[in-house]
Amino acid sequence: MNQHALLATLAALVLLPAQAADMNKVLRVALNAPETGFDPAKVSDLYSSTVTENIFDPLVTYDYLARPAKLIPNTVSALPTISADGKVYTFRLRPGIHFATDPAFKGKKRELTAADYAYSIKRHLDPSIHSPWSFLVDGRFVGGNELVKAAGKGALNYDAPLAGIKVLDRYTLQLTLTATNFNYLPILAMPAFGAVAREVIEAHRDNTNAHPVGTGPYLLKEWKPGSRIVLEANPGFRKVVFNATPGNDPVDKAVVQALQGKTLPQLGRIEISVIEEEQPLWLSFLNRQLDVSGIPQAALQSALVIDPKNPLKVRLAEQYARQGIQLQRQLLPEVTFHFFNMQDPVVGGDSKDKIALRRAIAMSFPVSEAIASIRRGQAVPMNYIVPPGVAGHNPAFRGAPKFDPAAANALLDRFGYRVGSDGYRTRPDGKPLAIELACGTSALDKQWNEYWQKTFDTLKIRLGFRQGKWNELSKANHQGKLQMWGMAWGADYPDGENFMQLLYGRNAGDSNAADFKNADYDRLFEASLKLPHGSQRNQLYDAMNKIAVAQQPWIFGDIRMRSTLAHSYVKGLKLHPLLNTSWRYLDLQK
Amino acid sequence: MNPTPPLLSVRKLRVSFRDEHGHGAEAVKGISFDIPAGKTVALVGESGSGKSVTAMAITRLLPEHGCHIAADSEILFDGRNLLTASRRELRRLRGGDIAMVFQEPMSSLNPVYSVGEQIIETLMLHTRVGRKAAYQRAVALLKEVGLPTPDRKMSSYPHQLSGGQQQRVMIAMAIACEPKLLIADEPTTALDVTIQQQILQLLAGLQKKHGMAVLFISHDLELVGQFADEVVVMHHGSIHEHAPVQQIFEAPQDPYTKALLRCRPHLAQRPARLPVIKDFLGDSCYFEPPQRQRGYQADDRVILEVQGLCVDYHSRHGWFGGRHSQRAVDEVSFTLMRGRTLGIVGESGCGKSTLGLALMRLQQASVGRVLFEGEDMLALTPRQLRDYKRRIQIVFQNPYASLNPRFSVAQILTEPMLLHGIGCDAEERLQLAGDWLEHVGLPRKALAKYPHEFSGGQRQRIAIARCLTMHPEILICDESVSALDVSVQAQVLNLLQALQDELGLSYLFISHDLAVVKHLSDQVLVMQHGRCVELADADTLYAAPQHPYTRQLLDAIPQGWPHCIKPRVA
Amino acid sequence: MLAYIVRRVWQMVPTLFGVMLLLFVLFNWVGGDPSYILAGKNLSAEALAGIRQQLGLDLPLPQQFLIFMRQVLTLDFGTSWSTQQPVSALLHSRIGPSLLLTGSILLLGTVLAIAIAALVAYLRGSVTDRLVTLIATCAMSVSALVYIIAGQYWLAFKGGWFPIMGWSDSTLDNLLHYLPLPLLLGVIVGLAPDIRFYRSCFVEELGHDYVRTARAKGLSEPVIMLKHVLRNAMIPVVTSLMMSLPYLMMGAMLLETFFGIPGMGKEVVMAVERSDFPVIKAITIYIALATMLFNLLTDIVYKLIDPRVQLH
Amino acid sequence: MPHTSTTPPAAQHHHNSLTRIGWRRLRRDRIGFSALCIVGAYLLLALAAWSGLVASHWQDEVAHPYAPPTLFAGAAPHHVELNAADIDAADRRATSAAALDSSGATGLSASEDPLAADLAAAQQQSAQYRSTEQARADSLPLGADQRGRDVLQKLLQGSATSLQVGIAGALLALTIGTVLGALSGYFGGLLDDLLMWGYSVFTSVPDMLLLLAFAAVSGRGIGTVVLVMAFTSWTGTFRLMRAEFLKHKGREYVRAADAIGAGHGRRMFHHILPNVSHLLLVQFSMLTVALIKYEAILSFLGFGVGVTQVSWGAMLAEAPAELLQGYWWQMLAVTLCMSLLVTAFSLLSDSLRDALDPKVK
Repeated sequence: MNQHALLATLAALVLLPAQAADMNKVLRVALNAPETGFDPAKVSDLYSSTVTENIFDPLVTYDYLARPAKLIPNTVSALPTISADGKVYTFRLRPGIHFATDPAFKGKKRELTAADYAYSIKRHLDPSIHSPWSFLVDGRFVGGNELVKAAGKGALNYDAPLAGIKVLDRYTLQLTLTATNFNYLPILAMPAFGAVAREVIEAHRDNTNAHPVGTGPYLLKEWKPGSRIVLEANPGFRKVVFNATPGNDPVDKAVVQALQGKTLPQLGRIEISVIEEEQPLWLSFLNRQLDVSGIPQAALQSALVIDPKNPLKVRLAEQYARQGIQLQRQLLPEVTFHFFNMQDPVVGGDSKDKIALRRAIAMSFPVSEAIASIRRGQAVPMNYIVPPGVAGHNPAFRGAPKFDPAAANALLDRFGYRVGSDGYRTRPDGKPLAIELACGTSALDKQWNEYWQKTFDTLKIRLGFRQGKWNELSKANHQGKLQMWGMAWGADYPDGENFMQLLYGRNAGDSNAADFKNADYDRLFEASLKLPHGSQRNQLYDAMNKIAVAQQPWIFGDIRMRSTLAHSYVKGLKLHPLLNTSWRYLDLQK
Repeated sequence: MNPTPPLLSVRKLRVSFRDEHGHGAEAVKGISFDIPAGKTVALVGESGSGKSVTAMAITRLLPEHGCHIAADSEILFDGRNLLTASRRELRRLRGGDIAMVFQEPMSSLNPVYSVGEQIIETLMLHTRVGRKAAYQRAVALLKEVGLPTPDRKMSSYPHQLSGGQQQRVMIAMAIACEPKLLIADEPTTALDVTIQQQILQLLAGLQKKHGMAVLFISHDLELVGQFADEVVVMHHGSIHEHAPVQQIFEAPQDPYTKALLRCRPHLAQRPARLPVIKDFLGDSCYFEPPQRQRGYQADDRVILEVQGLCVDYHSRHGWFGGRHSQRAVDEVSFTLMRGRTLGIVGESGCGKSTLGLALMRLQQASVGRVLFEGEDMLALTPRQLRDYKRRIQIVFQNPYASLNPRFSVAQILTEPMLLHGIGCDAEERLQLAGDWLEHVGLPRKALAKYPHEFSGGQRQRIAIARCLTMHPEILICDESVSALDVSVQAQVLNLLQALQDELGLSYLFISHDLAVVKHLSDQVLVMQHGRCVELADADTLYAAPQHPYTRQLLDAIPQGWPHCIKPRVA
Repeated sequence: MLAYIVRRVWQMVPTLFGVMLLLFVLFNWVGGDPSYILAGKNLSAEALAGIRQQLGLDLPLPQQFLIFMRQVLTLDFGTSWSTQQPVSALLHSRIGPSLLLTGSILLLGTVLAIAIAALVAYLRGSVTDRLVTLIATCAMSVSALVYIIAGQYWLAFKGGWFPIMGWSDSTLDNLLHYLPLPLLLGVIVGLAPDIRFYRSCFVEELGHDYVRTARAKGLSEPVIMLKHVLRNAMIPVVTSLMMSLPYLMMGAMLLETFFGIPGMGKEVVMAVERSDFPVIKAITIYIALATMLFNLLTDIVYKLIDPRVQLH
Repeated sequence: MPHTSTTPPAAQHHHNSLTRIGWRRLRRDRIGFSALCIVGAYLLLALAAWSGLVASHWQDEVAHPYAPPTLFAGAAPHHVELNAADIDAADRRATSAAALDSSGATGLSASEDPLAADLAAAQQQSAQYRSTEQARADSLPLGADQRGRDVLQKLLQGSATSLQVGIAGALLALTIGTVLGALSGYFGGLLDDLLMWGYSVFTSVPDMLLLLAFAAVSGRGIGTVVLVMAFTSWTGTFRLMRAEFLKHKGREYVRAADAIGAGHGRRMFHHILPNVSHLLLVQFSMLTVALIKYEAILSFLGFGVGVTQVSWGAMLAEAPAELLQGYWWQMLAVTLCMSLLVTAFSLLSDSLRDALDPKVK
């Protein structure tokens, strides 16, 4: 399956800082939405992570070129040893890695140690920090619960010994999990688990978001919240030289040709603007005010020549190809879906008539038509809870019911949802049937809503829209006040567990937004946790998917194909499914 | 006889205004007259006679759109035809050789520049003087027109000056460049009588001193008589009579001139009925009516007694602003007898109108009692007051403002009846309204019309009819005839008199015009600065005024020729 | 004068209190719960409660209002709930671009509008007058949105005369490079209605008696227009300017979004979107204060223009 | 309550009330009258659209996506149309290819599906619900939008909605402003202080915030748009009406009404209100214009009408994305259509101001 996979070794030849970045090379990129800050324990949005990824170093990271994504050591000398029971992870740090300079270090060079990782991971447990990622660490480490309990609502006692997160020596970190888990390593590759220095955090206690000091290739030079972020190459960054052997993939060849033997990073400065509107984003890219950019939905038509018979087969439009603009594409490791509130008296419940109602709606929603029209074909229908590119995906599984509104209508008839005198269906008990769909307020939401309106019109069911800000809807859903809502879930780490847990009963009201509670599913999920990625676990996932398809708590949506453009002078670009950016690998040759 | 050509000759001047329909209405119908150098010519006529249009035509200040001067008209000034002069030439003449003084001094001065600046501007425009010299000259001019402390007044703004002072500034500005012709368009109409006399004296003096010609425009023949060498009487756009002043007063030829002279009440006479213009036109021969006796009689019954009435105006500025109060009426007491008229005279701002409003509780009184047949109106609850409100009514000064322009006459007249439950249904009320309309001398079919379709006099009749529908016992006439032309004023005064005779109404007649007050009143109350300075029987008061202020007021009444003004120049 | 200013400032207290009350009610009632944003994917009840406690949202409302009052008195609104940056620093960085943009639009727009309006009022009734009035009427009938979208597309992208968007730290660079297009569009959007309104002010002033006096003095029309009429017409002009300020913010918001200008308008929308109450509070209070101070300034300007105005 | 109609039968003689004179003046004003005709035409159109006579099928997908206007069919950018069947087919190809070399499950089998039997039966009974696909046009008079809806139909329906929103919002704002302004100006004193306080509070808070807040509390849709716009734009009318009532309450005709015993309510609304009605009419037409433009921006910000309705703002909100792709017709059509109405309304306001001004005799 991965014949083209190859290895790019990031050789740490000399552990002395070697500034290779050319400060005159400035990369200009844009974020589509405002970021919030740069404290890895406080931010969870994609846009902030995009930046923190370049400032902080997690223990392990992903190989730039290998597909599917492959974990490689980052600040450790080798991947950790994992005990046979899948509970104890032991990391061995490379000595000689230093934090970027900061006044908190009082002018001394500050080396990265195992204690820094212990501190950084413990911060996610700290009740006073309210880490958005605490669900990844809560109850996972031996002794963690007790320590958290002792802290109450105050700050965690970082100095108290914690069996689960142990610093064996200056460079050795040992994590002990409470339960078998062979898939914990990808979590530690997230930017949220990059190392911070305790001195820095304590020196800027009130404003850690604005003072990210890490060991990564870049440091924060300027921050105008919601508008502009400037990163500069970290002059103290350890020497990393790009070294890889390309396979057959032309993109890989180009990357290797551009980077082979070069010290990373090459770019001295990265200027990030926040551009929320599509028109200025697209026009700025075309005008070379941006070097790399996604293609806004509205520009897909003019930027890509799409084969109508096979819409995923595209090439760059002639006028752009002539300018040497590069096009790269990849399926995002995410799923979009609409869920039903399974505790709702109308759409929830597991009696057959309720399932029939949900199924009928699912059968009538024209996913493919919406993909054709809204996504311009640049998406595939979702058929499995775990998306492609994430461990545990089953490409052969067809989870979405066949689009057949006529049969859906007949199905509703069979279960007593009769069409009343006003032309709309009633519930089997004769009460009026009206369903409310929660949605956002953007133009894109509106396009989707038009399809929902159409769906419900064909089913002759009254539909209401409940528009609101995300947090309002989230709160309403939390209180069980919503009936239907659409969501997108992106992989935090490339493991199926990150997706399968979305329907786990114990996560109901939390990440299980549908409040789906199914004992079979829960049992299977708990069993899957103990297994490493492999066919054994895949069978469990298949069974769980079948339950989800049969019970229909979700209507499967689509999985987007990301198209990224870069001007001809941008070298070394290859999209990565899990790394948010490839800035440290890029070079500009104008 | 006069070999020198006139300074200004108006020849066959014809001015028409085009309204939005495109229909032309001729305002001046081919008039001709001369103004000899150094003489004063008065242009007299009622509103709409075309006198102001003539003045504006001379300086070409008529609006350029919608106004047309006939091609064969000529206005020769020093031999040049102003109607064909270039803009440039006109600008040189305006303010230089021909200066103007307007009716409303307040609005005619630019409110945002100091008076000094406005005079200096004229000086620097027409004479080649520096700013410093212009300043000196302006101070001298202000001194010449009799402004106290001219140095300080230079930096005053128009609103800081009184009306009389503003008009003095206008005059100073007009004479700044030694014009050959001064056109004064109703220069004293907006001023109090006492001020009016001062301004006239000033103008007369300046005219003598500078040897200017003056074109004096006024509606008041008596006023003009004191001042002019020649009088031109205009009516409906044409000249009715043009003669030396003596002839106009002693031997008026035109019936209209005669009527103008007789319609106005005179201090010396009190005819039972005032003559109106119609009496002099056509074949009808006018007979002098008998004189009427006035004064309270011993057997009169008191209808209204006012004791120590005070009214204060309160003003305040914002939530935390200071509160200011000003006494408008101060301790005024009087009695009104049933069927009689009490005249209240005073200059503007003396509190006479406030007094009227306070009696009706349209303005809150602070202290005092108003006894209506013994009942204190000021102490009544709003509910109790309702009935009294009907019995005491008021006719306001401005007939254009006191009728709701959106209501038809029928609505105006039936509304009070509706409110007071007079007449049992709409039809009956309409019938009654028509009756009253005929009573005040208007045709019944006027019910369907709207106020703007009537002349000022007719509107005042409607306002009177509105009061009458409620069968009031007391009628307060607040300057009710002041805004009317002389001829119309006589008609309305006659109507008021007739109604009093017929219905036994009691009048409280408020006016600044002493002659009118004398004509109608049995007793007269003179007010100054909110206080009553004199209260006496009408005849007594006019024959032997006790208070100096009363005497001053009486002196200021224009008497017409031959009471010529003695020029007084400071 | 000083006493007047002191009294006026004192009078702002109840208004400010009202603004605070309105704001507090609005955003406690409808403002959305920020804890759901801050919690990210971790929506457990404890996490939400913890965040609410940290933000002080679990305190009784009167106590929250008291805290708000203290913040207003000290003008210290703490830190943003979403980025945890000090609100004062945030506003400090936003105010410059906002002022540069709206200030220059206001200045250029007003000067141009007055000049053109004075010209057409002087030429009233002529073909030029009718043409300008008609163009202005038509121009103001097009939505600001269309101007911005079309302007960016054709003037910047197709025409290439301006950068698509952007903002720099150097004021000079902004003035020369980034500001011209948003400025142009902002002026175009505001110019037409202003011309129409100012023209009517001028024409109305021209009907006053003092203009007749000025003509009778022999002054030429341009002098009458520029010296006598202009100053008198400034009162309604200044009033409309003041009234247009709040609207400017909304217009500027679109400009800021499309041209990437880091100004206040964009910040408000972002803060509301994120239920970032401290930022909303701070911006509202500052704008309310600015509005009130500007009202005061307007009254003082009235006094400078028109000596009749009494400052009570 | 006594019958208050005081209109006499004689009024049938058509005497010249101010309204009638104003109307006559307006009729003579060529520009004003044409503007009135245009506004009238729009209103008729809107009425027709509301009543479903025209454009009731604006949601039908009658043409190919982005079908160009007929006149420009040759010059318009080419649109590659994708359809659901091809997407489906591509997806099916991919899954079946994967199924060949996979040991995993390929989906839910009938035995595992609780609804299998019912579904099979439903398939049999589904014939009555099958519909045939309509043929789609290649071009339309004003082109089509993304979903192939007729821009002309949308425009007609959008005009109706925008007019409805503008007029309803203006009426509401006018009502609030007039009632409060009348109370404030007429009574003065403490009530005035209170209302002025409210006014200054409202004007001190940026519109944008009020807007976002109101929009958040009242959901979405036409009602909200109207409410939001009214709540943020009543202040101008309030100021105007307060000043007018302050001025008019001292006028002699109002004092005369007081003298004849008319109560406060009667004086305010029977006497003064008709005399300021011309200002209200002008204010109304100006507000309508402003609100129609306001709606466009609200829609852009996502506070517009729902998906079952269309307004000019909703159409303009689609414009940026379309313009990027070269589909200019919807934006141009809306802009022209809106410009015409707004220009006509503006000219009408001017003419009304002149025609109804009681000072001009």
